[in-house]
Amino acid sequence: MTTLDFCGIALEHPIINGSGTFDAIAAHRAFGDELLERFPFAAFVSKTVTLEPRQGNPPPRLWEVPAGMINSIGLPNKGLEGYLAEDLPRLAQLPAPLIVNVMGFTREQVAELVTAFSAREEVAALELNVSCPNVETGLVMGADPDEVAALLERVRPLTDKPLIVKLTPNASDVAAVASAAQQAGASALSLINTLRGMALDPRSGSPWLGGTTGGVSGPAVRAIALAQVQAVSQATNIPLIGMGGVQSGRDALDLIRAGADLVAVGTESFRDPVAGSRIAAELAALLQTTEPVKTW
Amino acid sequence: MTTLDFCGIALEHPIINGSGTFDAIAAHRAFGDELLERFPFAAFVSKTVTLEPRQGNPPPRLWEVPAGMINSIGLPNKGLEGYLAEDLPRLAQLPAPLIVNVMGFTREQVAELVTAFSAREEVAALELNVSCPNVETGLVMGADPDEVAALLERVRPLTDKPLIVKLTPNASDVAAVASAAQQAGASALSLINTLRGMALDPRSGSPWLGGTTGGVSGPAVRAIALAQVQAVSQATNIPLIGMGGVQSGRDALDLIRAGADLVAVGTESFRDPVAGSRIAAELAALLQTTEPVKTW
Amino acid sequence: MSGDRTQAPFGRRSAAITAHEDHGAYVVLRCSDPAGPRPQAGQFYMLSSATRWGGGENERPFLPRAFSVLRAEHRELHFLIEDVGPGTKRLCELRPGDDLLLVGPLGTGFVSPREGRAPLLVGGGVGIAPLAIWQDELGGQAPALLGFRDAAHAAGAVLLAAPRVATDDGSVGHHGLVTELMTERLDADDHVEVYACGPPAMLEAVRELCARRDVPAQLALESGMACGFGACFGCVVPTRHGLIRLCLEGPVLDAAVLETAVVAGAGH
Amino acid sequence: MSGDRTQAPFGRRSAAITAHEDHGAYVVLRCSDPAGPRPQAGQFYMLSSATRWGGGENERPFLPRAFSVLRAEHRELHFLIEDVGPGTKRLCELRPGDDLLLVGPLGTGFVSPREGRAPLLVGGGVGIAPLAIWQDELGGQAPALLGFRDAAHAAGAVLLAAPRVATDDGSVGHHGLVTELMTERLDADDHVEVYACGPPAMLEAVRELCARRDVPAQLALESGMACGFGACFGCVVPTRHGLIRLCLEGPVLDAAVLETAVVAGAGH
Ligand SMILES: Cc1cc2nc3c(=O)[nH]c(=O)nc-3n(C[C@H](O)[C@H](O)[C@H](O)COP(=O)(O)OP(=O)(O)OC[C@H]3O[C@@H](n4cnc5c(N)ncnc54)[C@H](O)[C@@H]3O)c2cc1C
Ligand SMILES: Cc1cc2nc3c(=O)[nH]c(=O)nc-3n(C[C@H](O)[C@H](O)[C@H](O)COP(=O)(O)OP(=O)(O)OC[C@H]3O[C@@H](n4cnc5c(N)ncnc54)[C@H](O)[C@@H]3O)c2cc1C
Ligand SMILES: Cc1cc2nc3c(=O)[nH]c(=O)nc-3n(C[C@H](O)[C@H](O)[C@H](O)COP(=O)(O)O)c2cc1C
Ligand SMILES: Cc1cc2nc3c(=O)[nH]c(=O)nc-3n(C[C@H](O)[C@H](O)[C@H](O)COP(=O)(O)O)c2cc1C
Ligand code: FES
Ligand code: FES
Repeated sequence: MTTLDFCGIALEHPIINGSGTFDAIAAHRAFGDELLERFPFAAFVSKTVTLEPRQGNPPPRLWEVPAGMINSIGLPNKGLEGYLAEDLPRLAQLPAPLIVNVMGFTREQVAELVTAFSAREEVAALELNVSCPNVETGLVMGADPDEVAALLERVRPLTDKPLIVKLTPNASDVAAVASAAQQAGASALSLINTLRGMALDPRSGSPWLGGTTGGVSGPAVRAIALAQVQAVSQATNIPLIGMGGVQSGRDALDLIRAGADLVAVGTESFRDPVAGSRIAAELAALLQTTEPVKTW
Repeated sequence: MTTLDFCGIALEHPIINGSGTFDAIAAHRAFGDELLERFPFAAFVSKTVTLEPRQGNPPPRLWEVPAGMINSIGLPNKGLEGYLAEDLPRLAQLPAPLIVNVMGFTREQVAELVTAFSAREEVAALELNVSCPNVETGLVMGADPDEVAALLERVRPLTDKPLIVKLTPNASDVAAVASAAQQAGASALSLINTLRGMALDPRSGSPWLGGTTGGVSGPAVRAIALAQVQAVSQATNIPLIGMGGVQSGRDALDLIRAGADLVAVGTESFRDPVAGSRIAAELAALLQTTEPVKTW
Repeated sequence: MSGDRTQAPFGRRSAAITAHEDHGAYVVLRCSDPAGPRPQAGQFYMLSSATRWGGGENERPFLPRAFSVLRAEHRELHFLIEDVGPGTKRLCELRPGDDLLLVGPLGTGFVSPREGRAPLLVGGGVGIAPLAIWQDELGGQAPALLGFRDAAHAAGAVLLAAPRVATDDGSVGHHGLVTELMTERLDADDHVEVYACGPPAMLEAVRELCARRDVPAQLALESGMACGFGACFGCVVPTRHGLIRLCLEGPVLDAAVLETAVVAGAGH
Repeated sequence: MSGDRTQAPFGRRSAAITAHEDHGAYVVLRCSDPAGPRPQAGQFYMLSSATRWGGGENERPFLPRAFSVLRAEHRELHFLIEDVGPGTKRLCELRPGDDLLLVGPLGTGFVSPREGRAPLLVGGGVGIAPLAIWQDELGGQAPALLGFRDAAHAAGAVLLAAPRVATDDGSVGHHGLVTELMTERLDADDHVEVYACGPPAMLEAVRELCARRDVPAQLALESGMACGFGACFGCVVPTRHGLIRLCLEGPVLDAAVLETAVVAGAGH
């Protein structure tokens, strides 16, 4: 079986999961060892870990929209310590390299997280979720080129592991942020995260979601993801992980043609837990008959 | 019949069209006088006018996406002179007040357009399309608070007519842009314009659209529009025109509950030319049974 | 609950509809599931139709929908469905010859009554579904108290053995709430363990009644779900131990862990 | 073209399907349209199905689709449809009892031949549709040359009177291109005016042939459309006078205004 190389990590195919859209530990409880025997992703990206434990947003957390959904999950997680103690040992057993997604509300918090995971050989790479405000500057870390550069300057020296920066689509100029991230030492970039959206309770007229607003994902955002991946691909030359509304090998091929090296599947796994495998197979079939090269 | 007041303009109901999504002159050719007898909009917003005539983008200009579409029309129009000579006299005959949407690639161009239309009593209000780059600064006028403020400082003194600023959704902080626009003298704000998106030709893999990228509209963007209208409503206190994926009175009510005073219908008119009237009627029925007030 | 869950085959499988039965306001769909395990009473499946899932009211449904298993016999699964929106509407249209897509069985099931206690089943509306299979597993004798809105809904009562029925409008059985029937029962003999499923307000009334009388209860809750297998963190409900994912730790919960059975966003 | 267009009632109306006929690779749908005017040959309608428009492949169709009128008799409209994607697929599923939603008639129609010229109809594939109604209006005698891929498609030829057929695979009629039949005709007598509709490559061949021989031609073109009534500016095609909206200035264009009949993004 041929493998591909992503930042020095050998992968069996180009399909991984989007952070926060597949919990391998929970799925193991639901599906048993069949999950491990037929693991759908070439690498596993864990849900965002923060320094302190978080409960996440109050329910309701979900709303269905035309061709997609909004979530206001609010990044519930056990915090760094809980993750290291309970989750990491189990995730290390998965038949796929582990990418840990982390988020901090200050640069120092991110630095602490990066340092902690840098020491763990179970971790193949780190993904930085920069879709939250830096509480010290008030700016969303991933929406501003200077913010993202300052963050990377702080954390890049702390680890030799690949640092993937997960860009937010809610930015005026995603390509400028991407290019700043590359210059400041990002190993790779992933995009898109969810788009800010809202829903109202049809009965009361007040916000449906416990978090008031949430993030839109699914096919509804696919064309937006494709445009952003293409723009970032033109502005950078480090590896890209494309995602946003991928449901088929055709959608994955589009992202690859737009410049992605890997493709992540998020919302589609909710509809079909083995979507990752299906999409990888469909993509492989398409790649046998099509040139994935950018033709413009 | 009760009327409502929007910036001093009396309107029969709160439903208008989105700029560039209804050509009353063309529709008159297709549908005859019935169009005028049953005009679907309380005010008519004309397609963006630029100083010079524009051909627009080469075809193909359309692509269908899940629950929506992408267009790369590219703002074809006759230019200021052509519009004044050919279109304005005809649009002045419509049974609804006329709002002229204008765009310039420099502040001076916008100033020239505003001055020209300010002199025409057929024009009830002006809408500024700021979703394009200022060629002098390289920044998208509507994505940056300082840009939009500088634009309004230049053009606000040139007219007593209401100036509506049409915000772009492709911005890191739409509320900040909105608030800058209000402070610099905008009479009202409208949002959202289309989101940047792309499609690839399934056969060749190269961009489908003649303009390479285009703008996503329709139900797919509705939840994003709602979130942006709510954010802008909280940051400002001038009238708002909400739009983005509206297909029903329920969708219009949601935008009103989120803070919109008027609601514009765009893509849905392509599916149903009288969508405006239908939505106005559905909204009126809902408003009889529901409080449109914000409940949070 | 605490019992070992029956695990689902990994993936989404297609299941041919074998029967569509109307029961007043409800539809019973049967499908053949030769590849799936026998589910536990109280477990659920994520369902969608193989075709035309999407394109309904407002372009929905998009996500699959959660349904308790009503019965599982002869390698067939039965589901009880009430048309309340685009997803259930589409499922109610299915007929033999159509295919379901399903993932499951998922979540936890009911567990046997504690030592010395007899089971008492209390259901409201479409919430009677998991009680039917549970009554079967308990030997078919467990008393069932079922509450419905009206006669059209009370038609679903035939799905359980020897039920006592209450309707809001008095058209069938007791005129009033099912919890009134339950109080009567508990007054007569409260050495029972209650198994309840129904709308949030009913479940909350059951929870409170049981708590007040120190009667153990297992409640099958609902909440909005996207995935059903713990992936999205969307289905959380508040418990005394914080928010838990209902699809993973539930849907059957021991009433003792709940401060309330009312879940924001659940129910119609 | 230059003729006064027949205007559409303002709005989208519902039209009951009265017949669904299979003609090889094509479907003819008939619907009753008591409220609509009699369309001109060459005009088109924007069609969608009243239910389940959406939710197909990739969650499409979303926008209505454009179809030339095939025939209009007894307050019924006929359309000829080839299943090439999610929208046409859904329309081909419709049966009597289902409803279409339609807007139209839209665009411009064919106009009578210039003084001293006899009409010659040249169609390719599903492009034969507007030629059928035009042949009727011309009195049923106008010669028709029709090209198809294979026998399954050539089954559509029965929709015109006395056609000469060419197929790419030679299974029916002349083995070759319809433009070969056309050249033969013009060689015999070129005092004709050509009315053509078909795939871009065929139209372009017709345009070139006619231009070379100074034969006037009216071409019914296609391009991707969102609205059909001039609202979106999406359907433009290049002409000698710049880009024009095909739904408004066409779909029938005088070949003289075209440098090419190949429109980017049109055809399959
Ligand atoms: C474990 C479990 C078991 C269940 N068992 C059964 C069963 O056996 N039989 C049965 O009939 N039902 C059962 N349900 C409920 C069933 O899943 C819902 O009725 C179904 O999901 C409704 O989908 P819908 O598309 O028909 O309606 P929806 O439109 O999704 O509406 C259902 C409710 O969701 C909310 N809602 C409305 N619009 C939206 C939107 N856009 N996005 C998100 N939420 C919205 C509202 O509260 C509405 O009342 C069960 C639920 C769970 C969690
Ligand atoms: C004036 C006019 C008259 C016509 N008359 C007839 C007629 O009488 N009979 C008939 O059968 N057809 C007719 N057509 C063509 C018909 O409108 C198209 O076949 C139809 O729109 C295809 O829709 P679909 O959903 O089935 O296929 P689509 O998937 O929309 O595919 C059709 C073509 O559109 C492009 N495409 C693919 N995906 C997309 C996408 N996501 N968004 C946009 N474009 C895409 C490709 O080029 C593809 O080959 C006419 C067209 C016009 C403009
Ligand atoms: C329910 C849900 C939870 C998510 N949680 C996270 C998260 O914890 N961290 C993160 O970086 N992205 C998170 N995402 C974003 C996804 O990883 C992905 O970027 C996005 O959903 C777009 O892909 P999709 O359309 O395929 O879902 C979440 C998305 C969803 C739908
Ligand atoms: C085909 C098309 C053309 C448009 N042209 C313009 C335009 O010329 N000027 C402008 O300000 N907005 C233009 N818009 C944006 C719409 O006015 C509206 O902001 C957007 O489509 C969102 O609304 P909708 O989802 O209801 O279509 C256009 C949109 C579409 C779909
Ligand atoms: S439904 Fe997704 S975690 Fe429970
Ligand atoms: S299809 Fe919209 S302008 Fe022609």
